[in-house]
Amino acid sequence: MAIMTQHIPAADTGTRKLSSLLFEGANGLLALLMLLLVLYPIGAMFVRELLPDGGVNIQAFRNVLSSSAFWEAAYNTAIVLAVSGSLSILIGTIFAWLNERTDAQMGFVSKFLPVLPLLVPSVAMSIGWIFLAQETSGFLNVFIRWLADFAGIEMRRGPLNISTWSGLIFVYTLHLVPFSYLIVSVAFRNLDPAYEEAARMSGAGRLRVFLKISSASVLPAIMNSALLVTIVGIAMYSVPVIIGSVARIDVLSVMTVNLVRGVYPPRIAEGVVISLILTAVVLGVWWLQRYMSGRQRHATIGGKAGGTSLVELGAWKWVARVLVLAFVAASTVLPFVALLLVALQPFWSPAIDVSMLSLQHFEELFQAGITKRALTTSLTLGVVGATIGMIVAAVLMEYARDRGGWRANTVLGIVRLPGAVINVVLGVGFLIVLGAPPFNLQGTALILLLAYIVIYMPQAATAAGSAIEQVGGELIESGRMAGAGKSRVFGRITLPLILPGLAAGWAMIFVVMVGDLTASALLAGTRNPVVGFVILDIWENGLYSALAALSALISMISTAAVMLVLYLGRGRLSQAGSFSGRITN
Amino acid sequence: QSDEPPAELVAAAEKEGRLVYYSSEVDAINEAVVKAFEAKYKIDVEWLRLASGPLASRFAEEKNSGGTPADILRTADGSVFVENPEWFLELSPDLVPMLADYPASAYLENKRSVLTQYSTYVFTYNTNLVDEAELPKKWPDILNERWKGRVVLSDPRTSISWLAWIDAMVKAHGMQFAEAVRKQDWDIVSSAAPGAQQVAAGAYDGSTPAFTGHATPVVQQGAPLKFITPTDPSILKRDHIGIVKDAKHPNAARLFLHYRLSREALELSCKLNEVGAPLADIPGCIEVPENPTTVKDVWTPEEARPLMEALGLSQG
Amino acid sequence: MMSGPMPDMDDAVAIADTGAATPEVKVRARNLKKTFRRSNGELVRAVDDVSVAVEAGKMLILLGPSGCGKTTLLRCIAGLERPDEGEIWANDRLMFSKSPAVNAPPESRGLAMMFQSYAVWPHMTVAENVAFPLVSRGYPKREIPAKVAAALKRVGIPSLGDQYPNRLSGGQQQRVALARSLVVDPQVVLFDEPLSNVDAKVREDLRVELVAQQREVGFAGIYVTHDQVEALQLADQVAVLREGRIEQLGTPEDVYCRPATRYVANFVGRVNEVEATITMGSGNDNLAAADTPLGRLRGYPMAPDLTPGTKVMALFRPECVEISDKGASHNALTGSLLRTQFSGAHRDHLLTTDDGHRLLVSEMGRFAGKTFSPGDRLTLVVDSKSVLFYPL
Amino acid sequence: MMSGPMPDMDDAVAIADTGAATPEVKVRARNLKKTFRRSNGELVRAVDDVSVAVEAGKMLILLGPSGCGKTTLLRCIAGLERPDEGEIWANDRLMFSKSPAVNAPPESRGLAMMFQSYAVWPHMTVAENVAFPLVSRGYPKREIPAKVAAALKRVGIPSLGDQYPNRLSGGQQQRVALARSLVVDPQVVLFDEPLSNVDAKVREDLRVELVAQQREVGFAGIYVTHDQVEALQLADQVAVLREGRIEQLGTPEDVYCRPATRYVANFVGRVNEVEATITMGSGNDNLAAADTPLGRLRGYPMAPDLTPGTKVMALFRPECVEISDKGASHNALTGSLLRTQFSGAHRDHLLTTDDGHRLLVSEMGRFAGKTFSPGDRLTLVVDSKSVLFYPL
Ligand SMILES: Nc1ncnc2c1ncn2[C@@H]1O[C@H](COP(=O)(O)OP(=O)(O)OP(=O)(O)O)[C@@H](O)[C@H]1O
Ligand SMILES: Nc1ncnc2c1ncn2[C@@H]1O[C@H](COP(=O)(O)OP(=O)(O)OP(=O)(O)O)[C@@H](O)[C@H]1O
Ligand SMILES: [Mg+2]
Ligand SMILES: [Mg+2]
Repeated sequence: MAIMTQHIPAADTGTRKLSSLLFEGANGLLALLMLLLVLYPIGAMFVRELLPDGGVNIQAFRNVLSSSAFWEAAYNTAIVLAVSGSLSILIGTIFAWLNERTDAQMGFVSKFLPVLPLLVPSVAMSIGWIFLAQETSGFLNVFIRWLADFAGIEMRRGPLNISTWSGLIFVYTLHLVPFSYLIVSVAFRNLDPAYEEAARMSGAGRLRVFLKISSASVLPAIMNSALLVTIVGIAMYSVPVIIGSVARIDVLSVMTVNLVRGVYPPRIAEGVVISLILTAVVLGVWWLQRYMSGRQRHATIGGKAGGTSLVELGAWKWVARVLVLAFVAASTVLPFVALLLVALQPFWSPAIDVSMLSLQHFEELFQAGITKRALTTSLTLGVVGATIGMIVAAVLMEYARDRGGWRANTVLGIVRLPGAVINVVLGVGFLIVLGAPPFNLQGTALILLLAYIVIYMPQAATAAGSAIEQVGGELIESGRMAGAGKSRVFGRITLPLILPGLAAGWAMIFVVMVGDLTASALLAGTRNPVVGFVILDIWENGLYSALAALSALISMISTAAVMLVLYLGRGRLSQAGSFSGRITN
Repeated sequence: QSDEPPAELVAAAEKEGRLVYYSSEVDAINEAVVKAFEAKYKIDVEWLRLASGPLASRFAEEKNSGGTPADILRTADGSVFVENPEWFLELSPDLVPMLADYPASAYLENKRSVLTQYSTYVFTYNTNLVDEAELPKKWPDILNERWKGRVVLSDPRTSISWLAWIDAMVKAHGMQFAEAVRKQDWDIVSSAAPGAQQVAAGAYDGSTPAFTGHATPVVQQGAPLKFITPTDPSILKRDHIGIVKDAKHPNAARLFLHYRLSREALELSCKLNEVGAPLADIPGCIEVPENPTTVKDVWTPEEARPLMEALGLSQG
Repeated sequence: MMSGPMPDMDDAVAIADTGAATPEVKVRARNLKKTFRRSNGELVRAVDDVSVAVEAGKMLILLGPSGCGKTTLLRCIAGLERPDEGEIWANDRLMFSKSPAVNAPPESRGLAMMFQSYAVWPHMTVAENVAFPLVSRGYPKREIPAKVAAALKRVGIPSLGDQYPNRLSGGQQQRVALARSLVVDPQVVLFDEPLSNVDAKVREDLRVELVAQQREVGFAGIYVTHDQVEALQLADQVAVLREGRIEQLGTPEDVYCRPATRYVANFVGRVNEVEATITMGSGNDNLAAADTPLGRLRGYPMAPDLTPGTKVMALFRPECVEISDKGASHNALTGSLLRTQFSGAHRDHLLTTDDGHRLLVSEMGRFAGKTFSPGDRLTLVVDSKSVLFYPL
Repeated sequence: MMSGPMPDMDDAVAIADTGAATPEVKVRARNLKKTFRRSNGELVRAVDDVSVAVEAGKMLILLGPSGCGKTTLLRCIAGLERPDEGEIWANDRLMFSKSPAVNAPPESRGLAMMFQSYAVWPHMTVAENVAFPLVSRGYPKREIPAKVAAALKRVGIPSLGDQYPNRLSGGQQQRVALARSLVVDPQVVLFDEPLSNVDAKVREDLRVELVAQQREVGFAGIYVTHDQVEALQLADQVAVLREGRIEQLGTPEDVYCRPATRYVANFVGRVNEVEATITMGSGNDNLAAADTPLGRLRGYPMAPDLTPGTKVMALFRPECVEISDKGASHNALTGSLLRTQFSGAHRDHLLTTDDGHRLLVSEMGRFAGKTFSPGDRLTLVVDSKSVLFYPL
């Protein structure tokens, strides 16, 4: 036929098709692999522990449910999570609004401030706060008492005490704020400013606008952040173990870890039962979130974006900025300074004797073979794990977006599942499945890597998913129409566009992987000790100053690495100009 | 006497060339012992340190899922040797020549483990905050009003050692002792090591129960820290060591255990840590008190529960 | 039918032996159906048994209100959406059918597309944007710069190659998108409301450019819009859609002057509607007559069986009415002026008749001389040829 | 000047004693200036010394191309943007001035506003949306439902009160937005391209509704658009903006028929432009004459000193040209038809003259009878009253 002289050489169509097929095949395979990697360890453990020999292990359920300790820990967990969760969502939402929608924002830096705590491993933050606000010897307490002394008030202890309910909730909240901030700020960024302006024009003042319009219209995102905060909060181990146990406040995560790896013989079945219960809670929150956001579909109508105008806060602007800075101080600067101080001291002492300060503990860190190896292993695992994790998450989320339907739902379900299972229980699952023949990965770096990737997949997927959501469908479809197959479109269009989002996700994953305590304690081998392992070791047996030195060191390394990645991720796109928020056209 | 191992054992062990050592001992001792051993023999030792509870449970978990890399297990928690004797070799002088010098009382009944050291329970205190005169000479002294809210208690839930301590106290003074401890309103700390540091920082006046080793690193840094060993009762904690059955490096394990039990190694560990040795006349090792009570070091959760309840601690 | 194709194979099948397409037809869709399920479970027949075909050098406009399925139809043809039923040919190859199961992916259909949101990639320069289709289709590397330059020149932005898109105005971005879709000299181009995001004034310019480009490149085009002026100006053929079905397919004149239904008449322009009763079926001149509350009207019956006594609706467009000073026996209506609306090139008079009907009359600007004031009684004469009777 | 107001006080100041506003003037802006700094440091004078005033019941349209500062001007008046210079009064109160420093926040200016993106709050039902201004302004609780119902009825969606906005079409959402801005019976309403996101057809309906509402409520309106048809239809006054400045302020007829500059002429409609040289200054009938390459044209000079010999540009609109069969001594042009473009209500003929000029002629649909084919030679007569001479 005459017009068959198309400009598409047949051979080219062939290769393109092949690469696309390969790409899709690889995506499907990856989804399947991830499915296996998530479900197999979890499933194998559930079956082994709860369905032994074909029967149901009723005893495990009975042990858990009849134990007053369980109920007390459950009650404590509920209180801590409810209070600190609500607080962190509230604070995160307010900060997000301040930074995205008002003139209290302080440029690029201010958007970065509220997520700073993510760069300090939670272990380090908790220990830092012990140094700061321990009732008798905390630096802050000593300082306040010294001030009070001038005012003629004499105090022997206090006024602060971190080892209390309020202290525990305080540190939990500090740790959780960035998670809600991350999600809600994206929603505010994408919120049509006309919603708020229309409300102002309707006669509503700033406060009413914030309450009735701004936060109400991002409710789906707030619900989403509630889900993430629940997942992160339930799994949180280092904060309650460091601060909660002194205060005799037991929570379920610590209890599970104790059951699974603290006692002999290990009571894994009971740990699995608790995990099961927590999974149900997470699923409940998930359902609630879907129900709420399904009921009120968020209609973002893309008008002409224009220069987004900011709400003027007047003098309140300074109050807002001070609040943000205070948060940064409390969550990052103060604990870090405390860590550094203790690290420079021969041993933790509230009396700071400048002549005694030295780098001794840092030097010893580098001399101790195990610490050096642990740092190397952890950083390598962090880099490799965060990279693979983000790539896997990006590919999976892109796959879900591309395919839609049941495949998408399956993928979305799978990537969230690990969030509901306490890390240490997942770790046992990995040991059972991959430690045993035929894999025999016990003690290898590979098993740690795989476990990290699965354990932190929910966070990675959340980051990758929101990055992908930002890229308008037409940007991708026009790539297909330009004759590029799925693989090329992903590589040349989607990937460069989501890179900043992936970089941010990478940073978050890197930090949690480097700071992981629980899975590491179970899976790290003698040849590849990891930082979390060493931290636990020092915490239980070593010098606080050494611990402080190590914590300060990994905080610095994390911060440096994260800054670098964020800078690179940003730099790649800054050439394309300012690039805030939605990339739809 | 000579502690030198037979040459053929050394040859067989060096042929294997590697050893994996799980130990709940403090890093300083592990490191010193391993270094000295490696200097003597051409064997690479990889060691893993965890607190005794986590160590035993990790070991068990590995055993249950495809095998453990450990060749030797050394822990304060003897339960694993009692509960799962099938995981360990039965010890005898044939297996480990050094055992010829050891009395039968040094073994666990089923001979799966042997004792490496005695530790005495101490009360650690801050010399700036506590007068010599106030010190508790006897254990019941810690229940004085003086110590109310001023002592940090090592959490009996995290380690058998601390559990054993309260058990020994209750055995000697009745359940009232545990209840009195509860009324003292003490904060809890996961282990005596952080306890010692908090005492050094002045957060508390004292920390107990503890072993001497927990305070050593802080004392070496110049902290105002000392300890006293109260009596009534005088109690000792034993540590266990055994060879894993089907170990990948059986001969290296035998050689290492031989070395660990030798006078040289005992002296080394006593120097780093004030402990008692199972063999007499080891320089640097503390005197084992007269009629000491050896604490119970094998537990079931059911046995622990009433003690925890008396202390007001919840347990899963 | 074809013998070879395997179920679900992802490729186009030559249709030399199906005879389904005449040589000039570049795109053809046959009996396409596509149903969506809303999140509340409701089914939406977005495309409901639609068949269209476009020849080389021609432009087919899909016109209809929001939600009538225009975009869905276009996306089915593009391969971005998978139809439930039907067949699609493009460039003489079978691109989609249920049996044999064929579904060519968008990149291998050889179609170009322009989107409503400019969809210019922000991380590539203008030149890189335009080069992308060439690179993707495996053009020789050294030919690309020249082709890109030529394409940019053709759309009037020869000097913007090195810019990043966010530095450009909406009109410029849309030009980049146009250059990008035309750079491979495609035989078929699909447009999904490409101009609805740009200024009214720029839109006119771009529309002219588009027509010029089509004339030069000679592609077959399918163009989605909901703007009837745009549709009438650009189209060789207009398909007016309604709830997923084609209500009328014809030339712009057909659709505007001889709308098949009242829906079409109302959608493609403004119209006066008066109920009427047929008094005389169509005679030799094909004109019928009907009584209305405003008097007798003569006009064309738009259905075959409009016998006397049938209730109908008489439709005529505001610009087909002349304000007259002499009376007439039929097609003459009187009313008093409510108000006059100036709109630049023309002015609209809104009248109310004695029985309360509203009538709209549109006048070209050059008659600006004669002015009326509200309350004036005017006589209107409606051209018989432009009165249409539709069954109710 | 005022004695009382404190610097930066966040409230409006009564201006009874300033004499700055006549009673009917509802909004007045005086010498407003607003400069933005782009991210690359460049300064943009978005609003550059603009003064406007709107009386009760009147509609002022701000018309201009994208980026000319329309939105910025409107937002300054609304209080959503803070001007650098100038003064703003609304409802007889001083809302903004630099000294005394006054800057009333938007919620206390008593203005209503409608946005381009409908800005209907997705988390509230339609009724809650409409009730919001009443609640915010502290209306008594029990009066609210009745007022909401009345407002919804007025805009033709009485039954949608319980719906969530995402269930509504664009047109319905924009009706909700309209009801919401009118529910408090505001004296001033600001509109920022409220109709540019809705379908062409719906847009027409809404425009009619808007006019009706204004008539009923009697508010003063300021309306931003870049669509000249919309502007001419809605306006009492049109301000044509160019780069932050007002190029012409006048009635729609002024702006369309007597544009002050070529920029305005080109922006508010289509126009033919021919270079010419004045041969005769304006006489008694105010008409001047000029020679063009196409022949002599008579028309109005648009600048005072167009003496003979001055080079000018002659402008006339396509609809002011008649296709004629008889010749004429002046204002008669000949050309051959390039093509005819059908656009529904009218058709455009593009001609080329012998010396290559392009001319556009627009005809109303009712002359559909006479058809021409490309190549036909046509004689055009241009109404002298619609030829305008502009200095170059
Ligand atoms: N992915 C989808 N899921 C569910 N319904 C859909 C989907 N895409 C389109 N629809 C529905 O199908 C119908 C047709 O949509 P389509 O986008 O084709 O309309 P359109 O004519 O292009 O409208 P517009 O002018 O607004 O672009 C609409 O009712 C729409 O809501
Ligand atoms: N917040 C801002 N920061 C920097 N420049 C701005 C800002 N807002 C507007 N501008 C610039 O000021 C000028 C006027 O903008 P404005 O939005 O008022 O134009 P407009 O006439 O409404 O255009 P459109 O028709 O596109 O809405 C433009 O050049 C615009 O880029
Ligand atoms: Mg569409
Ligand atoms: Mg604007």
